[in-house]
Amino acid sequence: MKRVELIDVSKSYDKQVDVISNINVTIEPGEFFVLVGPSGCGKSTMLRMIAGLEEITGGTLKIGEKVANNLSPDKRDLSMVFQNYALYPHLSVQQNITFGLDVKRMKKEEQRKKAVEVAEMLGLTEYLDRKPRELSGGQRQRVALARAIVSETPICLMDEPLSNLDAKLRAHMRSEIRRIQRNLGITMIYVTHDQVEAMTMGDRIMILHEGKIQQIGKPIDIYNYPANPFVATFIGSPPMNLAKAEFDPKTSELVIGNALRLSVPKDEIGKLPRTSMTVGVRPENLHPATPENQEDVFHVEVTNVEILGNETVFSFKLGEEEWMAKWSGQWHIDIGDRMPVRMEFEALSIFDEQSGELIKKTIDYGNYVKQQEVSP
Amino acid sequence: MKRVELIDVSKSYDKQVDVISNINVTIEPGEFFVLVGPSGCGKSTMLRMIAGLEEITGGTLKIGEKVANNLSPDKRDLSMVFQNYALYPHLSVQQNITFGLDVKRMKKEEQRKKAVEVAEMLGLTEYLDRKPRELSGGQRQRVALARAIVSETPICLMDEPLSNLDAKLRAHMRSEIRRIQRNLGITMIYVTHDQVEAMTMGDRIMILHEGKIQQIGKPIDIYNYPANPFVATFIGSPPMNLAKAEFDPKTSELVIGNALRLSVPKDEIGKLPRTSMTVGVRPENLHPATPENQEDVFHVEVTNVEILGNETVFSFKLGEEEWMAKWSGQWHIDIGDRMPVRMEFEALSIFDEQSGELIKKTIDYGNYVKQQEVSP
Amino acid sequence: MGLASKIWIYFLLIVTSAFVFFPVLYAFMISFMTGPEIIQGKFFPESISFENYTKVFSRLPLLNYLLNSFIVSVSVMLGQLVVCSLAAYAFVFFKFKGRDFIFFLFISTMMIPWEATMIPNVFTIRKLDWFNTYQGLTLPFFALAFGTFLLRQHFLTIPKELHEASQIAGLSRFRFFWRVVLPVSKTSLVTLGAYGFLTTWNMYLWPLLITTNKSVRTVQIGLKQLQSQEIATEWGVVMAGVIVVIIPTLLLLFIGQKQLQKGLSQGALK
Amino acid sequence: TNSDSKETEKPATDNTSSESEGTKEEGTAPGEKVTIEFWHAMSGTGQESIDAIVKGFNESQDKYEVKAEFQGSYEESLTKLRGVGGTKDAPAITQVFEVGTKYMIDSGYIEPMQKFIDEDNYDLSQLEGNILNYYRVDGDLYSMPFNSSTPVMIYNKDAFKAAGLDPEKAPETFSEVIDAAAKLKTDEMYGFSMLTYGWFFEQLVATQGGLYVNEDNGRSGDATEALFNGPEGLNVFRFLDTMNKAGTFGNFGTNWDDIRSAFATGKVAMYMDSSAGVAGAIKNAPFEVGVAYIPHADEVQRNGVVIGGASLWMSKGIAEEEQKAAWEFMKYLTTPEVQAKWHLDTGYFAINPAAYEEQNVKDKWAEFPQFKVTVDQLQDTIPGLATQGALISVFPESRQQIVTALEELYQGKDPQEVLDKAAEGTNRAMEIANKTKK
Amino acid sequence: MTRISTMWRKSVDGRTAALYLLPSIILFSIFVFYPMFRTIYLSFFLTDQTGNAAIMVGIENFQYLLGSSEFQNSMKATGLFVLYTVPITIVLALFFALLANEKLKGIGFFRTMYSSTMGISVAASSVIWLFMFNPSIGMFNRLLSVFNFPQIQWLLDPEWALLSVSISTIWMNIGFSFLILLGGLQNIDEHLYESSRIDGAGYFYRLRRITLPMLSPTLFFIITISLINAFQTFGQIDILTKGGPSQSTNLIVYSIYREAFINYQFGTASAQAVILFLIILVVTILQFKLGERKVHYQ
Ligand SMILES: Nc1ncnc2c1ncn2[C@@H]1O[C@H](COP(=O)(O)OP(=O)(O)OP(=O)(O)O)[C@@H](O)[C@H]1O
Ligand SMILES: Nc1ncnc2c1ncn2[C@@H]1O[C@H](COP(=O)(O)OP(=O)(O)OP(=O)(O)O)[C@@H](O)[C@H]1O
Ligand SMILES: [Mg+2]
Ligand SMILES: [Mg+2]
Repeated sequence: MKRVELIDVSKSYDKQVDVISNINVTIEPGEFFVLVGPSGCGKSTMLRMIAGLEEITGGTLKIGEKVANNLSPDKRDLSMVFQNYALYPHLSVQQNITFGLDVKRMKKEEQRKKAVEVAEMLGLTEYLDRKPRELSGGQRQRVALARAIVSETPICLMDEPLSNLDAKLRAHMRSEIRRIQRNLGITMIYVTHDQVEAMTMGDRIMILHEGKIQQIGKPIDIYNYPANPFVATFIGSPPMNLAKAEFDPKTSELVIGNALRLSVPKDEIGKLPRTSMTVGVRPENLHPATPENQEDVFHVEVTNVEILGNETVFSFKLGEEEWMAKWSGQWHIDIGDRMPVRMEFEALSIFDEQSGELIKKTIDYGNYVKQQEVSP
Repeated sequence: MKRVELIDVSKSYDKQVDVISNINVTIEPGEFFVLVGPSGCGKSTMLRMIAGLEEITGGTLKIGEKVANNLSPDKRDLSMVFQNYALYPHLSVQQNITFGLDVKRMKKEEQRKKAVEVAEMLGLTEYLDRKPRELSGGQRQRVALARAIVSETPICLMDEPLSNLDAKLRAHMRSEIRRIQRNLGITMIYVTHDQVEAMTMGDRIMILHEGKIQQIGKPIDIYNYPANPFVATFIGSPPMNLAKAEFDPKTSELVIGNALRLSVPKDEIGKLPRTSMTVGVRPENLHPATPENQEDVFHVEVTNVEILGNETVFSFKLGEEEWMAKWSGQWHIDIGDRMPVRMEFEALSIFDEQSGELIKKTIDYGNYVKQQEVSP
Repeated sequence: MGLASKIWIYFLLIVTSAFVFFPVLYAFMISFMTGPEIIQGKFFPESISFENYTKVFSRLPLLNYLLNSFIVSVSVMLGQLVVCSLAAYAFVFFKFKGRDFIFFLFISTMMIPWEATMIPNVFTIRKLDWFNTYQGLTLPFFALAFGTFLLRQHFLTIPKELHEASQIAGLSRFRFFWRVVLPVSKTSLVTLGAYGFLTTWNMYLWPLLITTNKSVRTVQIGLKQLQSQEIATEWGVVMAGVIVVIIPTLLLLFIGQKQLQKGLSQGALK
Repeated sequence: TNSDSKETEKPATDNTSSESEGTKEEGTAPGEKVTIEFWHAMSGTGQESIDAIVKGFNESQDKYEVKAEFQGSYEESLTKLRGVGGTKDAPAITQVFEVGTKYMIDSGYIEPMQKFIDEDNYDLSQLEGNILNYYRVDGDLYSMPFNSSTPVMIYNKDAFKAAGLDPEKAPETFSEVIDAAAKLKTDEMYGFSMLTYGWFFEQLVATQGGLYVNEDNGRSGDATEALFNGPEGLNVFRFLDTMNKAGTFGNFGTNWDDIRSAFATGKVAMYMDSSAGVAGAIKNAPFEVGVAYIPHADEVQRNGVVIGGASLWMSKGIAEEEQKAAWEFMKYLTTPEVQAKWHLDTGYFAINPAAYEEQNVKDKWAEFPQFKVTVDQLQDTIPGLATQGALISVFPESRQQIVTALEELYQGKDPQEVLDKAAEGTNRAMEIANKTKK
Repeated sequence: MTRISTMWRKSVDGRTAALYLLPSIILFSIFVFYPMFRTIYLSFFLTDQTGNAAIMVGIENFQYLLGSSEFQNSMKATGLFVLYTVPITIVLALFFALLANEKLKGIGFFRTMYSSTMGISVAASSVIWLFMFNPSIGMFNRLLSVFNFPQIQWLLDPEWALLSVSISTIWMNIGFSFLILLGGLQNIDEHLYESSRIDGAGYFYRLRRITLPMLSPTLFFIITISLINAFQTFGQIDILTKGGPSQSTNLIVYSIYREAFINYQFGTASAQAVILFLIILVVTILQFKLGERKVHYQ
């Protein structure tokens, strides 16, 4: 259990542009901290700086209470799952797993026990004697994961550790990693591209974009109240639909993408900016219109449909934007169909057009089983 | 556009147990064929056999109409995205991308044009002059992808080509790949662990387990009518809930996991086996009970909750099994809460306990916009 | 690979390797010939006579020489492996001021003709009172720029991820060297080992200059003892000597080859 | 080991101390054997013979033990001697080739042989005078001759017959050789050949009475100028040049074995070889072999040959007892029996002519009368400055110059020109040597 | 104070590295650098017969050498020798290594054959070649006579001697170069070949675009080493030609040997050694400057 603190940290390769700039964040002891961001935004670089593999160009890194900028990696007492595994080609799976333990001079017998245990957990039991090159991609990744897990260091860094695993195994691993992290009180910094991992595993998420922090917060808060359009479209899949909008004071309506008019409740009018703004709505908040509820319904022409099994996503044009709606269940929709879609003003997120700042949050969409009627 | 046909193909490394056995499948010209299966089941091996990189231990491989077992890879006229990228470390990104074109003696100018084009599409434009080791994981993967895309061969093999990309980019790439594949009529064999990719991209999916074919079919059919419990739990996330069940002829009820009783409609009784069976129900078919609809409702104690943003998944114990339910929207549920859950007999899939064969399909859950009322 | 290209490759392999190996075969044949047969320039001996071999063994304490050669060669081999790998490791995995300069200094030692340094070295050895000792025969060769260079080139190809992973695992510098760098560089170590062994085995002038009696003499001196200057050389005996001297090294190469093969199939990085 | 220097300065009479320190390992307690080292450069059959002789000496008495150790070629063993010369590590006896004589005398590593001869009243006259002459400087014998040889001309009697020449009468003068060579020349066979080696040139000059360098061939002072490019030397080069231009001369390079195999395979009919090579030539040739005196220029009297080979040197700075042992061993070496064995084994001369009276030698001579020719040639030699041989310290280098000159001659260059160039090189070498001499 | 301590901390790498380099440095100092400095020192002197500096002559030795046609000839011969041997050895060795890199049955046998020459000492192989070059009984001339070609004086004709020595040298060096190159080839990641084969690259294209670039560190190494070794060739000259005929094979090292061991001219020998050292130094620096730029490290 150790705190990791980054103060004004930045990094550039070869003195060129910063790939990471002015990162300020404190990761609390025992926290599960998830790092997400588009490919190439600097996630791995940040992990590698924390691990001491990459020099820190500017700023201060503290591990525990100590400044660690110049501490060598082996003194930092952490473990890491590398994005490209970094397995030792000359060692068997078991030796790869126990490599770190051996370094710590743990007894051979105990090493073996631990290796067998973690291999069991990761479904590697039958591969313990193989060399890495005789393994499938996913198996290799699991070996890398096993190596980090057995080491039981107070800090653990994982760089997309589950990317090559199938959904089932991944679900299993998610809960296992979370369990171990909780039980041992490990401070975990976890990079992922998987929305489910990001939403379910982390105590907090940090969203990075071009080396800059976009937002840090609880997963659900980020989902509900994204700080800016970037976060809004990055978290959630399919992403939040965005469009330019203007308030028409004459009709008290919001004109979205020059195509859609939505009446604004009286008490909200004051909060809207007079100039144009960016509005966003999550695909799942574009509901199918029911015969009972014909308010705020508009019809759209479907341009693409994807049935994911338990839900259906279809796209349509709104002004110049391509929007998507996600309905649960399997809907037999064809391209070209005109669909009635209902959207509520409450579900909108509104961002300042210039700064991108969130002006209006969606209302809390939580379904409280106890407090209110159960309803979809 | 070429047909790929595997007849009774099997493969073993070092004469040991088969990692692939008796594969019979024909991939039609221009088809988008998705290969899924748990980690280590032999997907990469199969691709590598088709590519000619791995010897075929038994059976016949036909490409086009020709037997290709002993054809060297360069004669097969296909392209491949490797699971571990296999980029040339000594070549720049651009050179990596145009390597295949150069082989075919395409004009330098044209090569450059193509490279720039595809780099644009994959967001690699600014990295064209870098060496692979100066790229992030996702960028490397995109280079590997670009290499396959520019080559425009009639057959293309992709081994988890998007695993290291973020959701947004991945969504973009999904549609781009699909578009290119359609436009050029490429026969695509695509390995993925991503449920969304599997469900949305493929014309057909093949599910592999321990080297054996489990099911081949349209994505939606596989989702709705899994051939056996393995497929049922493998496709769909969270997986289908399974439990042992017995028919109680006295009450005409199905006893599920010794815990739950569900009355069976009259006309279905005849179809049920007298002995015990495995029943399955998808998490999204465990609906929240509404006050109006109190039939087939039972109460469960929540053991775990995950809020994914637009949906909530919670687990509970049913007999010895851990079941999950998925409700759309964010539900504020706490561990220990007792939730009313509604399950319909129609939504059940029933499998033979011994053979695992599907005995009873779920009824078609499609929501037809035109034919029926729009309803959740 | 198609059958045609396989046959073509085998053809090339057989023809070229026959060419390469021919001189050895030739020497082998001659070693069984009698004087007149040799003078007549035959290729196959009329009858296999071991006379030349018995002469070689009776003339020289050849077994003793072979044993000395073996001890000296193995010591130099081991010494070189240790000293060179340590140095190469420092050149690749440490960053320090003047690294390139020191490396070049090392390389420059290869450019100094050995013949130019030999005489002062003989004096040094005498001052150390190392005449007729194993250390005199071996120690000067432990540091080898060539070996350092060879290993450095190989160490440079070790993926840096392995170094990183080891650092994370808390491996000290030395243990990384011992546990990772050396095992994955097996091929180069075997190559260098073979090189060190063979060159030492084949050394002539140095062992001659710093030994004055048979006690630690090596086999190449024996080979020289078989040739005479003013009196007619018995070619058959000389060739028999050549064969006796090269058989252990060829054997070693053969075994080394096997080792190398094994190392290679396991070692391939990434 | 830091007592080395002291040790060498100490008078060797200080018996006890030099004994205990002087002979390291085998410390000579009274009654124990004195062990000495004998460094030689004999390989092949020569070494075999030496080992046998040393064994014979060790068994013949119980006071001394000689250890014969091969030290590489003459050059190599001399290099090594430089490392230990004048110290207690030096071997008691070293074998040094004839051209190293001057070097050894100047080096200060050695004790002249004359000292022991005088002390022991050893009768030198029993040894072959023409051999001793070479190693005698200012009347003192510096080293004990050991393996001595002279050049001879060897020829193919069968070829002589085939060419219509008298196989029993070899050509004697340059022009006779030139004529014979022309007759002997066939498509397969050259008429005459000579190893490209300075020694043979020296011999051909000496037999005409020509001197190699000034200062009486270097024997009355340090030589400063080469004389071999005078008329005698030119005669030799013209002789070779004539045949070479006529195509009757075969060039078989610098390697003894090459020219010998050329002879044995009938590629050349006459060639110059060392007397030590006669036995091998006879053994390997599938035809009859004749041996003759080396040719001389037509206009001069034959003077004879200069001795070649090597002699044994006694080290200075070692214990007196060891020197004594060495002397005893050398005396043993000169006995007729040992010399007879040596002569038969190797083909080198016996330095003690009494050896030729031994029965086994007589038997051998009866079988191979050719051997006798070599001895006759030596004994027929007229003693004089020319046949005593030159004494210069840079001999090896000078020989190299001659080799180059010969090679260039064979490439068609002018004889005088190449000779002058060689002389010039020799002069420079002598100049430096004289300048740097302490 | 803190600055000193950070500097101390930052230099920790250097200090540890020194530890690893120590054995090499000590041995080099004693057995290479010290004698080298002695050599340089001696090169400014005329020496007496025992090899001690006697008369200081400054750069006269160098002047003499550079003016002497013999030495110029030596340099020329050395240059030619390097030119004949290095490229051919490497090309042949590479060719063999490529052949032997194929995964075929019994390939181990061929690899041993190819590398066999490495196991044979220069002395032993020179003896064998000496025999083969023998004008009367050697293999080559007998072959020529079988086919009725004119006989060649391999080692005796100044036109041929250097070539003959080069041929035997190529043979002697090929085993070692082969082994090194084979090792380099086998270290290339298999995936790269797989990928390129899928792209349809033919054998030679792969060779040019992948094999050679990926092999470049090894090639660089072997070229450097071969160059240095070629400049220092000695053993085969000593046995095969002794520098002749007409000085045509009198390579610099042999000339040094002769000056020092036969003529006892340590001054000029040292001067030659210094010049040789400088030549190799320049060549190696050029090689590093030009070569290492083209080398692709991982
Ligand atoms: N060279 C090899 N030698 C022995 N076994 C191997 C070798 N390569 C792969 N295997 C084994 O074959 C099986 C199939 O491997 P494959 O790479 O095809 O799996 P995969 O389906 O691609 O898995 P993943 O999704 O993890 O990449 C695995 O169990 C693996 O361990
Ligand atoms: N050695 C390097 N030299 C120069 N630039 C580099 C180097 N390594 C990485 N970069 C650049 O730095 C940026 C951040 O890289 P990083 O690996 O941290 O990305 P990432 O967030 O991990 O991306 P991904 O999700 O694709 O793995 C990228 O744009 C990359 O191109
Ligand atoms: Mg990354
Ligand atoms: Mg795979």
